[in-house]
Amino acid sequence: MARMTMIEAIRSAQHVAMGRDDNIVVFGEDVGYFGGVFRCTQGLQETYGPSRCFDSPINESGIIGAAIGMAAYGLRPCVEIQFADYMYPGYDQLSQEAARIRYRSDGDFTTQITVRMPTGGGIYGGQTHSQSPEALFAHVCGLKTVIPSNPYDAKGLLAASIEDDDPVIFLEPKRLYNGPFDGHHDRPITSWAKHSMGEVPEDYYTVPLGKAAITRPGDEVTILAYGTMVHVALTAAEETGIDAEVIDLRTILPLDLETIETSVKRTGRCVILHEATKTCGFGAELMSLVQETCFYHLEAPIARVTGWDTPYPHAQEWDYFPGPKRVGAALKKVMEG
Amino acid sequence: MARMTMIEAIRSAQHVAMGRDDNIVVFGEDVGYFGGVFRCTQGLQETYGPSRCFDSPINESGIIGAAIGMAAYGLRPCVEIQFADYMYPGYDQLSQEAARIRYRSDGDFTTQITVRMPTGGGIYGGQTHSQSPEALFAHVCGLKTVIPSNPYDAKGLLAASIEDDDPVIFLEPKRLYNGPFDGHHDRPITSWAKHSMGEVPEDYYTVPLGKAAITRPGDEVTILAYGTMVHVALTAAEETGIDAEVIDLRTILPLDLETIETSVKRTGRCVILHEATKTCGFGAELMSLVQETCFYHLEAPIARVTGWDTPYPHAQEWDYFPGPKRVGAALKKVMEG
Amino acid sequence: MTKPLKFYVPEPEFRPGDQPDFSGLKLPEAGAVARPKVNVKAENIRDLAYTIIRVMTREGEAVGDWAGALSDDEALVGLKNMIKVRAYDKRMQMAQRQGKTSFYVQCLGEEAIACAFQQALEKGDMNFPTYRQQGLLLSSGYPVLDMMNQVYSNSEDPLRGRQLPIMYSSKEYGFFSISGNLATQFIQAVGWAMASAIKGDTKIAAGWIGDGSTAESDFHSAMVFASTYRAPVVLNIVNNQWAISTFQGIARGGAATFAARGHGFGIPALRVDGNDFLAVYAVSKWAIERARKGYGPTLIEHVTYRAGAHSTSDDPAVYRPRKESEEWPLGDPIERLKTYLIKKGAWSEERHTQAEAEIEAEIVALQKEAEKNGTLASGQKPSPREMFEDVFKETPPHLRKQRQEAGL
Amino acid sequence: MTKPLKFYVPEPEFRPGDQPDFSGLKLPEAGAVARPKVNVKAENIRDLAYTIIRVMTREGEAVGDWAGALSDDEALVGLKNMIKVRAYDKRMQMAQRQGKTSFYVQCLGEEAIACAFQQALEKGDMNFPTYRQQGLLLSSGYPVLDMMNQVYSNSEDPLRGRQLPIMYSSKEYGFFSISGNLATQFIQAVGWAMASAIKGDTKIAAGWIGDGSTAESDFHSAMVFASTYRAPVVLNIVNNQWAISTFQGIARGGAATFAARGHGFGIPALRVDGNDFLAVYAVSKWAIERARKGYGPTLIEHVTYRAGAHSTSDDPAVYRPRKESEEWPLGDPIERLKTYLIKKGAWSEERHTQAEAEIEAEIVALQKEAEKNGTLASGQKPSPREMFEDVFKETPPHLRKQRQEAGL
Ligand SMILES: Cc1ncc(C[n+]2csc(CCOP(=O)(O)OP(=O)(O)O)c2C)c(N)n1
Ligand SMILES: Cc1ncc(C[n+]2csc(CCOP(=O)(O)OP(=O)(O)O)c2C)c(N)n1
Ligand SMILES: [Mg+2]
Ligand SMILES: [Mg+2]
Repeated sequence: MARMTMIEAIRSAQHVAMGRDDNIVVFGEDVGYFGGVFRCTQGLQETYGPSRCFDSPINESGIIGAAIGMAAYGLRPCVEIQFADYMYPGYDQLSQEAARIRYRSDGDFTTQITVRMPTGGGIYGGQTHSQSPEALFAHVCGLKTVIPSNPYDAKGLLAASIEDDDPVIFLEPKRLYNGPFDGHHDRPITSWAKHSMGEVPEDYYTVPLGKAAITRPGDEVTILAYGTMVHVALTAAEETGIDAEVIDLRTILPLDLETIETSVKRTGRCVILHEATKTCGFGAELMSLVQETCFYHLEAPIARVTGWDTPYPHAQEWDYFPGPKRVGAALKKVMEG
Repeated sequence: MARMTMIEAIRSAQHVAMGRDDNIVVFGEDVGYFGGVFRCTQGLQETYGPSRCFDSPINESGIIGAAIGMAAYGLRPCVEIQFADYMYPGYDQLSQEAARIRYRSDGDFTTQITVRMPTGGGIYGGQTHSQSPEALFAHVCGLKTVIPSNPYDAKGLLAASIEDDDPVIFLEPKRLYNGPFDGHHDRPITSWAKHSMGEVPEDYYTVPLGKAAITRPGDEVTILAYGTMVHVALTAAEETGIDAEVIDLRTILPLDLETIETSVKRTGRCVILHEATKTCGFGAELMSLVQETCFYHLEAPIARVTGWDTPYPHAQEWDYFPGPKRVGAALKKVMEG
Repeated sequence: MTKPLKFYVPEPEFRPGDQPDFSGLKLPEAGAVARPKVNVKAENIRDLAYTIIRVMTREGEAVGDWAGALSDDEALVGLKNMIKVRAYDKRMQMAQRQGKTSFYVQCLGEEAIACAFQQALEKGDMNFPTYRQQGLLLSSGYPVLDMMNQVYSNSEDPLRGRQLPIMYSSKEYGFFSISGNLATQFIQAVGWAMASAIKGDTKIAAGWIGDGSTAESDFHSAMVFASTYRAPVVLNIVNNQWAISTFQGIARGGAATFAARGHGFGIPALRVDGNDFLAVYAVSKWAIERARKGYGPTLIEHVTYRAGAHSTSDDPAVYRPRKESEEWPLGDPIERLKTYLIKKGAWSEERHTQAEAEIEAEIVALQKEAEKNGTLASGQKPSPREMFEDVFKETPPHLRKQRQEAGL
Repeated sequence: MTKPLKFYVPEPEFRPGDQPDFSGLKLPEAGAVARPKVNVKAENIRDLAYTIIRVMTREGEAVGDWAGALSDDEALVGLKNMIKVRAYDKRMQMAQRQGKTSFYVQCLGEEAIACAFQQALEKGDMNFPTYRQQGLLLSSGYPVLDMMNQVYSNSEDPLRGRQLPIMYSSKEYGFFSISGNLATQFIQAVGWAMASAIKGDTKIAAGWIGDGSTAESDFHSAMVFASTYRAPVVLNIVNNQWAISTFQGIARGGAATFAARGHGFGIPALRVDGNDFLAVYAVSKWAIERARKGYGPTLIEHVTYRAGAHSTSDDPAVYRPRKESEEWPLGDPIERLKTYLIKKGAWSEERHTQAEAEIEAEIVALQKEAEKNGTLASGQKPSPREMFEDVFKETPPHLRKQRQEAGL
């Protein structure tokens, strides 16, 4: 067992996977010699050579499109999009091709690709280095979407994603790369070395897709979160003293609705968190599902705390980010409701 | 006052607008000499010449990107994407550029463009001629999204969209182009000539964006719908004999939440319809908004009737389409709930 | 004072009402273009992007360097394949008119391209086609009955009714699932070819795209990736002069030819008479060999003419002269190959008439058989349950729930 | 038996640890390339895409057809602009290191390109830049103080803190809002130029893109639209050899040059020594005149070298030899123009040293002033309310509600 940052865990997942299956290839912008702008692929080219890990031209449609062709051949590409904000030029290939080829060909051709991309704000990245586009993947059927919140899960979920026979979008909350983030940007940074989920086996293991984790059991209210917001949820629970059950969704599609339903039916209250813009965000789907399945158990309106419906601003980043204060306020309101 | 199909109304809106403002230009695939594959731009090149209405290369990113540049110059482009299913290659330009330029430049540069696209199923178009991507526009802030359900609104809303100083996505339910559609594909087709909303003034008028219409007043339950589904809602109300209030949203962003809230608070029940896939569809947002604003007035869980979370199949089109039977069943269930 | 700028929009030479006249079109003589070695450097054959490689003379003789690639028997196979494609198209087009399916796309006049190319491929190579390359499938031995079942979306439809009629798919026959979204397949072909190279395989890929679709961005992705990684892929542009109602000049712009697009990527580019079966075969074989030997990608522009409508959804008489097709100078690919074979003594008018009749009868018989499985309008259909399958490998809980809700 | 295929991945010549040696790089002599008429046909100057237009000799003489485009006074303006850009970069880079802003991007070594180009433009023309063309703004007379206020995201930030530090925007100064998404501006430039032509205006547009970003699809969109509608636009590729850690060969692939990309579109393409101010000016002027006179688009590849890191977020020593920059044979643009002017007797070492000192002092003074308005780390900031403005022209109800919820 080693202590790893999330970056190291992601690296390790790819390293181990490539060692087990030589159909796995890694490519993307700057991922080869340099090892990626966040260094998540460092060492892979050195170990497995430039045929297995190489730099791509700056063309996201090309990256996904080529990966689809490779998957049709039988490879298992794991590609990096440098920031989730830059997946849009590849969105046609992702949502209309990768997601549809099994269906179109009655299972004859398949698209076992993993598309890794850093997501979320918190690093003063402005509107094009901070986005959380998970809802755009959830809405178009045929894609799985995974968002880890800690190094242990990151490695296990990435290994599972690479092994999965369907296209998987693997969103990496960049604010969590180096340490858990309690939502207070003005407090000292903590590192994964001091966090239990920073303990990561060096060998192969998987964390199954489609299963949520109960990060904090609680009785009074259920908080649904993923990625960075899991940590904000924990902070808010602690700060408000409200006994919240924090569910880390981990995979948003397929979703572990069973765990959610069980919890909300018990607590009768629910708060949903995400960093993405509110309108039509994944929170809307979660709220709908909870409303549909738990209506008669609800003691208060379900609440959402999300990014505002504006671009992610640069200087006002912390006014945009749905931090512990806003989450705490929502918790209190839901408790009163 | 003339009788017009929705195609003729859309043509007329552009014709009248171009006559009033010579900064309006129309371009897109096959829209020039031919007048568009659905003939919605017929006659415009003949009247206004090829500098004002012309064919574009088949490159949706290029169409939107060029329109953005033109708008920065001061023109007011109204462009056609041949099918909504083909907007994906232009999604980066739409969601990250058109939607963001006012914000990025503090209002110095603006993007007064209208992007017309046929949407929805019902013509055996299969998975790439039947999609309803409205949620993908609603989720990324900075775009307005309009979906008319009849010729009168289509003309007035399109005129208002073209005049609007923000980018507007104008989705045209292709199944309604030639006549209202009650949702029963196996019954004789009716034409707009026989429908009151087929009466369309030949001159200029607008229907304001952001205002819903109550298409059928009712007391027992509120149905939220837009485009083709408005007609299905009317059919279902009639067939079940349930006194539903049918709200035609017309603009989904900005949304007329006031009209929705007033209605649901009165009826205490709500059914939401759309053709798009369910997960993270615009119905999820509507359900969330109703839950948030009307929770204490709800007498039953809100229900959604939507397309399934599968690609739009070809042969099974009518098993996919959320027709009057499914809507009727949901109405009954909500009435019992 | 600077003069005001003017906006330029290219226009086709002829519109309805005009008398089409292609006498201005410079066509090189058959045999005029030399055949370079397959390992030639792109920069040494730039001229091949600005000419047209032709093998058959008007009189039906095969001349020049590019001649002689096919034996008479092989050419006869090609001729019969083209006849089969045309007969198939005719029947399916008619079936659509009769309401037995929703949609159909012919390749009338373009049969030589896909048929000759497929004949030059080897088993295990993979095509990434558009909707107008039925000739690839029909020449590869894929069962015609299966194609018909799909066109009819009937109970035996190999794609279970999910896809549009003509959007075939078959891994076994080297035919990648057709997409409705133009050009996406071009870069996918390059990715497949890269994979073949990564694995040290000997298989190559072929991408297909229309003249109009070269304007799409994925054309660029494909060119960039193919160029950078020297992928073993043949990139085919079928320039049939039209993209629905839009003439090729809108996509081509100020370039002299589509083939010239290759030069900016250091990819060798050849232009070939797409209605000359022998020329298409020879050029395809050259490019395929080049790819397989590790010399990298080739861009081929097949010059042809879309003799029919774009699809069953449009009437070309609205946007181009009715006679344009007849006036088009490259002639009919079937007629031309027939003339060649007759001239060589390997074929005759009588055998041709007989072959046409036989093939048509075969197609009609298969059609009857297919219709026993139903058509889109009537009879058995794929189960609605199929709608929920293959979205994912295993149906996840939310889809199982929806399937239940649908009562399926 | 066919040999197995091999996968090819291009590699840069030198990596950390290697001794960079550019003696193999063929550089044409200054003055060697003839200057065609501005209405020349693209096909008649294809060679200009495979050479490098240079004006200044090593000794600082301006020679050949392309010389003489600038008076000494004008060249001096250019020199001072370049000094200003470098001084500005130095201070802002330092400010970032001091934590006063989040991010900065220098253009060290590339100053000649934007400065010379801007000087060749006319008022009313519009640039669609990338993040490395601060030289355009600084040469256009845009207030440096405003730029600094934006870099600091302070209370006087003209973009109200919404944008990343270096993503300037100014309609008045012909500088379109910079996007974080690479290449999108290239086609937007073409659209702007089309609009100018549609309206019978005399203004032209200029698009800017990096070597790495030419691989993006919007490069293709821009080329297709510019070619088809003969748009009055100058399309500039700044080939500074690197795209973050990726050498230019990955984007360029098998093409000899980026300029060659123009040939597939019939767009004239010129390659110029981007560190030779006089050459960049002359070539830019040529292309701008061509566009304004209605002869359509031009593609220019400016050959230069990114002497600094990609941005404040990376360390180039990890992926290229530390000395590569020094060994790069095109020299420093400021030094070269200075040598030329001194040789002509229009400038001296002393005046140069003095000018550098004056300009630095001016920048430092402005910086102090800017810091009075705050920095990202401290002091006044744009109001959080600004976050909700300009999403739409008028704030719609749902955003008003959210603003309220935010207590703003
Ligand atoms: C992304 C996308 N945009 C638009 C369309 C609509 N469309 C279908 S076919 C076609 C014309 C294609 O012309 P071309 O590439 O020349 O092929 P051809 O039909 O002549 O074989 C168009 C515009 C589409 N299918 N996909
Ligand atoms: C669509 C998109 N993909 C990726 C990136 C990340 N990115 C920012 S700059 C850059 C390198 C660009 O290199 P080049 O075009 O050569 O310009 P240079 O930085 O050398 O001036 C990359 C990959 C981005 N900003 N946008
Ligand atoms: Mg065509
Ligand atoms: Mg660069």
